[in-house]
Amino acid sequence: MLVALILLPLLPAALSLVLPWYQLRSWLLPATGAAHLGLVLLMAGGAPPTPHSWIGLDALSRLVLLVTSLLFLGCAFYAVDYLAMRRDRGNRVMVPCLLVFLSAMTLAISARHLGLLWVAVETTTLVSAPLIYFNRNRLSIEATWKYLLLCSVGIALAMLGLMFVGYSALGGGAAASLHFDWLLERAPSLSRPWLHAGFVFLLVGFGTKVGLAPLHSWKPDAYGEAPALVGALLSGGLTSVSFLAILRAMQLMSAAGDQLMARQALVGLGLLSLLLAAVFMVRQPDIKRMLAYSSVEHMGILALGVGIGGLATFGALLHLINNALTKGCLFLTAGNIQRAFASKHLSEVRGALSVLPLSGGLFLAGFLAITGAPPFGPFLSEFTILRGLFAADRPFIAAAFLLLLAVIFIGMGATVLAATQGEAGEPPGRFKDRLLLVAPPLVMLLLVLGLGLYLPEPLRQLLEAGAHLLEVRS
Amino acid sequence: MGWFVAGLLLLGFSGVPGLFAARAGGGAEKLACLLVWAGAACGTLAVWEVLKHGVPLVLDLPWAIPGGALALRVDALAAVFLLPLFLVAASGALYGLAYWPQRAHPGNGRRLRLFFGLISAGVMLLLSAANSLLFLLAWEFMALSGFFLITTEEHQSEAREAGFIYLVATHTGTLALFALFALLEQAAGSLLFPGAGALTLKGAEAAAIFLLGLFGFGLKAGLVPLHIWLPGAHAAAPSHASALLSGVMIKTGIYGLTRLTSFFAEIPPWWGATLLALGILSGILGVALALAQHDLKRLLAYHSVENIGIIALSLGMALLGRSYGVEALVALGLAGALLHVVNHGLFKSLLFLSAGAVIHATGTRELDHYGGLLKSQPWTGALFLGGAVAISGLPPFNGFISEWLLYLGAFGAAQTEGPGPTAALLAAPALALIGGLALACFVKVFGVTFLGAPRSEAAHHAHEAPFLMRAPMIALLLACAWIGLLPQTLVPLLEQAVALWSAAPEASAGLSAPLAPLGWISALAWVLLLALALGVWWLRRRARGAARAETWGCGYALPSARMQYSASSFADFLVRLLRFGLWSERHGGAARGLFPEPGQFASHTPDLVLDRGLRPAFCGLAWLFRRLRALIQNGLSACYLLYVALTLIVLLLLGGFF
Amino acid sequence: MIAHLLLHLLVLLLFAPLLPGVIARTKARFAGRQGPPLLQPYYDLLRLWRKGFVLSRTTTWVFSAGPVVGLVVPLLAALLLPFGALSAPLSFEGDLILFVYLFALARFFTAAAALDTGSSFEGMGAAREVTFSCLAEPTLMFALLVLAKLSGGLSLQTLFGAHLPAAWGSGAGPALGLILVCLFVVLLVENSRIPFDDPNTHLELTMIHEVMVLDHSGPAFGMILYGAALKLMVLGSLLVRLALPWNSGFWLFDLLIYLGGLLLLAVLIGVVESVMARLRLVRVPQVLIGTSLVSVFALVLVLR
Amino acid sequence: MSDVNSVILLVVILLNFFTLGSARLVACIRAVALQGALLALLPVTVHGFSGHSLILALGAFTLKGLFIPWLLLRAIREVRIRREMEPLIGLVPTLFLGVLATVAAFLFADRLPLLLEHQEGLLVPASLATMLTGFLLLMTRRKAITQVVGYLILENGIFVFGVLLSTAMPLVVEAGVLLDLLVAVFVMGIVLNQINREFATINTERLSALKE
Repeated sequence: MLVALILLPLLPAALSLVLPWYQLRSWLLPATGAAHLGLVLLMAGGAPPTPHSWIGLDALSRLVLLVTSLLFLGCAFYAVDYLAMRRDRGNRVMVPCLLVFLSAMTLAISARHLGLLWVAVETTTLVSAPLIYFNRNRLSIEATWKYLLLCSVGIALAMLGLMFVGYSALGGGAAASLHFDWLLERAPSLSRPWLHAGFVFLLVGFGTKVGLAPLHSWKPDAYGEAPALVGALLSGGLTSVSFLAILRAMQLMSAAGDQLMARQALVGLGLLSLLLAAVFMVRQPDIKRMLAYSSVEHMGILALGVGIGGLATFGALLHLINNALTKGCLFLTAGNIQRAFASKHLSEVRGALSVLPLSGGLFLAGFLAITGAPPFGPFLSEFTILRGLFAADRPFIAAAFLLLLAVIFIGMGATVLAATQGEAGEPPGRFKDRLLLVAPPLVMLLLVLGLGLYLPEPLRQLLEAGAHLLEVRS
Repeated sequence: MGWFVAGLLLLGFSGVPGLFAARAGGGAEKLACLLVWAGAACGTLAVWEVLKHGVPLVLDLPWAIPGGALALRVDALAAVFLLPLFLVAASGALYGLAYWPQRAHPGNGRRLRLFFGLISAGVMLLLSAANSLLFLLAWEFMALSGFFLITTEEHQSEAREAGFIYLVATHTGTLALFALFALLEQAAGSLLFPGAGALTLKGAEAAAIFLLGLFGFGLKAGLVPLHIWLPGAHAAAPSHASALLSGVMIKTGIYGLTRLTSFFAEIPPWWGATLLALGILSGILGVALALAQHDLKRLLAYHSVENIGIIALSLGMALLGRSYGVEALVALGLAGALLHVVNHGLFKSLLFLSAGAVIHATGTRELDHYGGLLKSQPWTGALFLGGAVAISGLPPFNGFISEWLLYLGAFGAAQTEGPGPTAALLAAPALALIGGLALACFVKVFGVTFLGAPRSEAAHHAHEAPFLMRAPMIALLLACAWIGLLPQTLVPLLEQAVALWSAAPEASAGLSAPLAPLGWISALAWVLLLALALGVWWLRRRARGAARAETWGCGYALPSARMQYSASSFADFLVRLLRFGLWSERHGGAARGLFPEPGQFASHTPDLVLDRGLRPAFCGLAWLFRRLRALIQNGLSACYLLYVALTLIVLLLLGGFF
Repeated sequence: MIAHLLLHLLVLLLFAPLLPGVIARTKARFAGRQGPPLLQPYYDLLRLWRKGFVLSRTTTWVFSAGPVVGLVVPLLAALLLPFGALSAPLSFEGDLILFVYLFALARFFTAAAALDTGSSFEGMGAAREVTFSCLAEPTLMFALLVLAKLSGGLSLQTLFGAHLPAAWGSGAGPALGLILVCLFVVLLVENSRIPFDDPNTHLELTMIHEVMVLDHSGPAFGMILYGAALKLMVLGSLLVRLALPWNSGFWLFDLLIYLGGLLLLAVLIGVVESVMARLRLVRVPQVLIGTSLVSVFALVLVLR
Repeated sequence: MSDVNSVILLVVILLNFFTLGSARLVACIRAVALQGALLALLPVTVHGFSGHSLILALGAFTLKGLFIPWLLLRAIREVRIRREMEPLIGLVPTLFLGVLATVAAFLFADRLPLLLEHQEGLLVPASLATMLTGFLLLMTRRKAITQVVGYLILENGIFVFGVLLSTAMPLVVEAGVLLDLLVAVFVMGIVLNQINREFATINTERLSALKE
């Protein structure tokens, strides 16, 4: 079943290489996405992974899988109209890459073997490079180059981290393995120095992919230059997947019983990311780069939540969903705005609300959502993290958290309001809102709104289970 | 409870049908107005139920979000804030039909009505919420709708800027409230509001909670120095929206403080002292800044700051009373605060509506372009005069009653023996000064706007407001007069609220004794009103057919309308006296030589905190950030890799290697 | 009750216009002139009563509201006030606030009426009037606070009750002396006397109160003059009671003490007006702030 | 056989210094090729002859020793550059840092408890030193192609460590290493050509338009 899920996208990917019809090729994306999401929902209530299997789904991976699949479906529908507009660029590269990307992400999510996880994450880097390079101009090549360089270095460090972890299990001569369950069992007897070093390398390696400050440097460039839907997929899907990888390392550490160091590292990086996002979002004149820094910020919030633990972990997992969906909405609508004004810079973008009532409105609403304004989902998750902070008796971290959130709100608000409100000159392009370009972000925002007002019981249980996985100490 | 929920929904959805109506309007706006009226009526019924039986309405439903519960409590304390909401919302909706018709504003009319309904519903929900999450939800609903009301005319950069400042202020406050409620949960054990006096918390936690509340709620209420957003916002919004914002919305900050302080079992004296000091500061600075303004709506906005100051001052008195166990002070302070909340809601919205009528007629907000409007707008002028007398706290209107209560409290504090709330007696002279300044300010506004001769073409051709705009104002003035002339009728409401707040049924006893003279006051007020009416009527009759002449120009041959005392010149003396606190900018005006050249004079008073404090600070910060950005994200991939390496090394170091 | 009320008003209405006469006579004597007869104010009022109106074209009904309020307010205020040892007809806790605010109402309408003429001079006068009085009000409040502290009541009746002689004797004596001075200053300001204002100057630029009523004529002007006299008497009786706090059991003696006190006060004002020069306008606020500081000091003395 | 390993590893470290110090690109690439070829011997020398280690050695040799250097040299020939122009910091400081890095690597290695069979070997410190050298090269050079070289050295370092595990965890390591190399260099080769086409140079200094 799971294997089918992983292999599912590869077939249409292969098909898309031979299909001669442009439109049909684009339609492969939503078709696959729908099938994928259907399968995921079918497997929602599946059994816990059998030990020592290479792939399997536990609570955490179910969560991330659900988010990724949802996001992909949305972006896939968006892609149909988007690619129809960009016939000049063609979709012979885009479609197969997107599909393989989906498959790789699914593999990374469901991997129960660290080596496999690593390979899958590496594959995602590989296939996302052409996606970022979609526009084929000087800036996009530069962005792609930086993305590849930093992520490859990061992934190499992660490799070394893996090897350290493996070596830490070597003691006693028994054949070691990187099977996750096996490692969890043996965790208490792992050699500490190797494990710690391994964790640090894994954290830095996968952290580069997650985009925690100060490992984030590729993010604004890549998100800024990539097409909107790719930005959405990266900031909502890929980051979540790589964050899952970090969570695995975290699990290992807590299973080994010394999660303190891991937590401190996460809290530190999280606060640093928030601080950096604050510095970079004040008077940020480029809406897509601003979104990229916002993504850095929210990765920081996730790290902070997991690092604090307890109720905050629950909040962080909830925030993972909210962040992914809201970011999707923001990136897609930002793409529409960019298309309409033929620019993503404030010097040209003005009064989007009057030019694109729907996209502009959604962008504004998404901004309010992502900055944690009730009644949207992120409010709930951020508030839960805050409660966790106070419950863990970390008032000063809480104060810093709120202060930085305020600064970020001011910075982001100035840019977003300037872009959406006011008089637009004569609309530069003839671009108007189209169904498939507006419906996906709309649905995402509605989902976020729903999550802010009502948390379904199954989802709550899933989150509880996930939080429990991270809390468990042997 | 059914009525209440029905009212909530009706108000909230009042603007929704309009969204599907034609841009040209049609019946949608009338329908919206009708829905608001129905919602207000239902709400009033529910509140009436509460006050009749003296037991709060309660609704408890599960809510599937972490820590959430749909818990509603409508008690007397909430009722005090709800009643003005209903009146102002209803009259504002009616007023809007004529003031902001869909035909004249196809672009933003529907949005305005939508958010007008939403903010009313938000305030209603907020006032009845008994769960932190629900409270925050309603709070933000209100705040965001307020933002959209302020930016109704988003094509004007002024409105956009005001909206942005407001949004920043309110969101910062909301973040403070996040922390507040998270801490409250730690103390109370759940996100449900604890009962009055149920929270036996002392020390740093209590202090932190109070200070966070003071910041978060104070930002919404507009206490100096947190009033930064208020003048711009009230000036930018359409007048009936300003009425709702100033008359009702900012009071939710006061409600928050009142509710919050009701939780605590014992209250340290410094809480009351702080609130008292802030109240006095806001009162004096607010009215001083108002005096220096010559934009009608900005001026009214600064008066909101002043009145919020008065309310905070009396709340401070009540808190002092509680920490020293002086029942009378508690009762009088809180009753004064609550009554002033109601009063300010009434006369401030009356003033905003009539100011809207003036702006509607003349098309400008500049006081010095008005003059002599009482002849062209007899109704509006008379109504504005009523509002002005009321807000200056003069008998026979409602403003006097609440200030009277406060004075009683202050004098009582002066008479308590031993180490008592002596600080509270500072309220009396402060109130006197504030009252004097407010009187000066409103003599200026009324005189310059409605009396004398028109100073501009627009003022020459002004026209009376249509009936749809006059009717709500009349209703509001009648409400003001009612409280002023029959204050006894409100005693039961106040007693219930006081008993609820200080968690002591006998606390209301502290109120009934001092409130006894209200009968005398109302009697004297009637006499005063009748005597004045009679006198004026007689004088007019006696003066009928009197000779008409030019005003005596003291020998000057050709006096012109531009020679009249303008708003700036009227306030000039006082503004100079308050120079130390206002830092007004004065340009020109000096005449030199025997035959001076024609000269210019302009005086302008920017906001002390916003324009002189925060703006420069933020600009400096932004500059610093830009420098940092250029430094960190410098585009060199080698440098980025250096960051990676450094992170690795630092983490390894902290990990205990090397 | 009703009789008491009527008598109270009768005393006020009949006696009030005498005070300006006394002041004028005193000043004349100081100047070595014969001066107008003591009853001159009564004659003036009668003549004005019979005169007709001349109204400015710019004015509205607000213009005629000014004089009415100026006349009605002192009458109402007097009901709350004990005349010397004679108790007030109406008295309740907190009436002193009403007392103060009634005069504020009068000020509001006088100033509004002045602005109604559209004359720059009258606007100037209105501006000065409101400015000075909002500086004078804190002083009044501090003084009332002192009295309230001493008497333990909140009605003028108790504030100026029988405890005052004892209070003078006790440690509170100095404080009472201070607020006596303060109240005298407030009296001079509120009734626009020298050194704060010159009621019979002839240069509009230097006027405060007079310039506000330039355009009134006939009965309206009469009302204003009458109202001014009543105000002088009402505010004056505060001082008188404070300075001569004795209760002889018999009402006639009390009345005589009170009226005599008023006459003395009038003479005193006359003396002050004759021996002092008028302050420069910019000095006036400084003096007023000074007096309020003095009253603060008095309050501190009492609270100590 | 441990002396053989030690010799190989010493040569590897020397090659690190050479690449850090040399200003000539071709020489650098040759050095890396040599390094790769040497490392390819390690599996055999460490774990003795076995099908598995042979495969590993063979794969590593073909990739690290032949294919990639050929790829890079071709790229250079297309771009017609010979010398590494102005490094971000001078060659001597780079060398100095390289020494420091090597020392640090040895210190770090001491903190990691090795199993008995690896006690005396130089493997761990050498791999760490090589890795850090690669990092240094990445951080101090401007030309994209030099950064690729640096990345290769980084990979070599990791490979050295992988050799330790290649028996304990068969297949994973190789897969990892080979895929990793393949991916990085393959993609980078493409990108290099693209950059070349867009900018007529592969000087990453030009690749710094995206800021803030």
